[in-house]
Amino acid sequence: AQPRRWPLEKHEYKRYGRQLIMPEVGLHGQLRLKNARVLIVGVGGLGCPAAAYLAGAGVGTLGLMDGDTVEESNLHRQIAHSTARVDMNKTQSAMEYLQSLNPHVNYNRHEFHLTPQKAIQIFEQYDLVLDCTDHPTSRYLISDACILTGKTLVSASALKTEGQLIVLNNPPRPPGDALGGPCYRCIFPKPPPAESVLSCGEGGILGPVVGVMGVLQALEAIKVLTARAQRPANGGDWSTNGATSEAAPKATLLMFSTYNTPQFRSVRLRSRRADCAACSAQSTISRQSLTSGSLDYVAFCGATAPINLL
Amino acid sequence: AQPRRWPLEKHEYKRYGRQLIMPEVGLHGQLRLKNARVLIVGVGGLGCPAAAYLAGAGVGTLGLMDGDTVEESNLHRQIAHSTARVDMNKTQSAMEYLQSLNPHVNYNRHEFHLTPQKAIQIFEQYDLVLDCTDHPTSRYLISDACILTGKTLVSASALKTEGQLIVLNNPPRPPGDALGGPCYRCIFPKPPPAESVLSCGEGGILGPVVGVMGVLQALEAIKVLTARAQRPANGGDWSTNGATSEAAPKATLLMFSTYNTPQFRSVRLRSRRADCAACSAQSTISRQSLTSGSLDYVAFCGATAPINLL
Amino acid sequence: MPDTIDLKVEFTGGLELLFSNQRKHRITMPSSNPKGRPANVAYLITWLCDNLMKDPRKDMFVLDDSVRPGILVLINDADWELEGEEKYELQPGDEVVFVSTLHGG
Amino acid sequence: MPDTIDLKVEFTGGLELLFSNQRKHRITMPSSNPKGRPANVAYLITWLCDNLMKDPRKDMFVLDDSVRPGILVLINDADWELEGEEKYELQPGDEVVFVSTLHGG
Ligand SMILES: [Zn+2]
Ligand SMILES: [Zn+2]
Repeated sequence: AQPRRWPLEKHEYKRYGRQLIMPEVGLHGQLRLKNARVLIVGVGGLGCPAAAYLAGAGVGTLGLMDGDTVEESNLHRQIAHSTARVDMNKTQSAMEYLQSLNPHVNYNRHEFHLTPQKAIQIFEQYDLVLDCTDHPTSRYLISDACILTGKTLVSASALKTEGQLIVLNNPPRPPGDALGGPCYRCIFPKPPPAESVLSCGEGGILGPVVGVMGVLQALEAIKVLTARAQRPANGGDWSTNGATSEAAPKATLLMFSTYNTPQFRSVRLRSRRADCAACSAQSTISRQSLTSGSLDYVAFCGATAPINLL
Repeated sequence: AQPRRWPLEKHEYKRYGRQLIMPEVGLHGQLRLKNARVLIVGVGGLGCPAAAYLAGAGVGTLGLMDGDTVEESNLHRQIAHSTARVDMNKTQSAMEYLQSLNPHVNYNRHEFHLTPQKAIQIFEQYDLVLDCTDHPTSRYLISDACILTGKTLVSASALKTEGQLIVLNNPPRPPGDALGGPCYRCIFPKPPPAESVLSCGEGGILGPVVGVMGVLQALEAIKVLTARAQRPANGGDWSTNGATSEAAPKATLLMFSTYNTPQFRSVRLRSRRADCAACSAQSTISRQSLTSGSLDYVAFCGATAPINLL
Repeated sequence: MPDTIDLKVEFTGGLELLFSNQRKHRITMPSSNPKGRPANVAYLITWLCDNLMKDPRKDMFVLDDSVRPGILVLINDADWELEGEEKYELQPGDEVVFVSTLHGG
Repeated sequence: MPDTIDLKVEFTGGLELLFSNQRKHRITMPSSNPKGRPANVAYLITWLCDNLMKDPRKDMFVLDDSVRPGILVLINDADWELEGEEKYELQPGDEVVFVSTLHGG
């Protein structure tokens, strides 16, 4: 076979030209995006815009996981679905939209809710995971599976007029390695009382609020995927030299609040917890405990009513 | 005729239920949205997501203005278009997407670039305007026309890895009334040198960056449209009572920078400028000067190359 | 040492519903706890529960004498775990934010 | 009065390209201008142009002895027009941000 003369195909230079010409992406970053496999768990208010911008950016493989069907009450915020596709499975509905936006992405549909038994095997097929779900049960499960499979996790949530975003296990390191980023359990070792957990159906949600958080998830994913070993020179800190520290990485929580001043706030959180049940040397959560089903996330989160796992 | 028993139709309670149940919107706010007419000038990287979330929220009439056709290089960020609709006019392409998301909105297409001659007559058909264009020429024209027709303006821009957003003429008041919010000329009395102005084609743009700004434009529009006379009690300031001041309102600039820490920053800007060419008592810009075409925005901004007005 | 200390306290993520639906509060509280020790965050939490919280659902804010799971405490925009958690001694003008985690999507 | 003053200066909206592609700078500049007056923002702008800006395109930053049109100057997160514009006298530790307006969409 002849060696390829150009690393991208001609139409790709055209389609991705506006991001290719930026030093933060470049040809190098575009090839990383093309080779990347990203899993979006939950194709709702967060997952729809996140999928749109990741597909647009040319991520090579995009996995969509959701067991729900589209409802009319979703459509004010779940912008990849449509009125004609009400009652269709959400991964199917979103794929129709995404195919028409960018047919050059390889889409995988996982038409079911995530379970502990399936999580490891599915996550191993991807490089990065977006948590776009809506319940603590799935948030702990996704974080644990990301630690066990070594994937960085971009987690967001929204309710009413507010949103939150955090990048976890970044960089991804095995349990016990203090140079990995913290996981969801490091930040929230205990689940909230079940009666304090409101869903968007109960509490309501303003469409652009969850939309902003979903788009920001896509952006954080693109930043992680295109990052070189060294951060670009125009990076964030006040330092005058580019020294990289080998200190334990901390997570940053981005909070958004529509009617607050200022609307956005970034807060430095902790690094890995030395006694974390998932990511520390004392971890009690293993691949075996997930795949065997011995870990009961629903009981852990104390759900009082039966819920679908996702 | 029989009086209507319910202020909304049955399917509207279902479709908009997740925002209806929130006190910040409620039935009152939903009816305001339904009665509102919003004009989006520019159906590109900002206009596509802004239109999606405004259509989703149930804005009664949505105007789309753009003279351009869809290009493949738009699709990484202009998520209301599609590969099959390359070469189609952007308002037509976006309307196909928006119709499938929410067929209950009344869509108006303005399939041309904005000109001073047409601006007044078109803006008068709307209640609120979104500036989703990409050149200083159109930004000054849109702001002037909003002052002359008394419309609040939600203006955003993005380039490379950064974005900016500002709500202008809020509240809208006639020229010379210091209780109106500032206009674009109050903040930027003189246009930037033409050689300092980079377009997304020249400078590049990361899709989710312009996406975030467009979604936030939709949110600010919804906030303006659903606002009651009094702000909700959970509003922004540190004050312990709800006193409303009659001071001249200032504008707030929201700045976003992907690789900066923090990513978002809100800055208080000025109130109306006493010598503003557009919104002060000494204003020199009139309906007549726009409609007659005697104001040359291209010359004002010193464009060195011929550009399409939009 | 003055008898009182002035602080800014903010509730977000839905917690404001437990505090008269108001996010931002300027409070003046005793500068030492009943045992005469300087006011720390543990005492602030108790004080808020007794003095600022009108809602009867105390267990939506405190559990076992600390904030319930799912609430982050930020002291001057940093996670309290970086500041000594409940033992952090409050300084005049400190800003303490209580954030309830959101789960919707 | 000490001879120098320490400031944080930040460039954004593309202006950082004129300043070695670095957004955030800690600078130490004379605390009074050549005429012996306390350093104000006007002097800061001149000083940055002469001492920090390596790019030869000075007119992309200054025009007629002030910042060019299309650049906002923020002093401690407020528009400089609220602070006295160029006449604002700098205080140690002040943070001055220069923002170029974006136009893309
Ligand atoms: Zn952990
Ligand atoms: Zn003005």
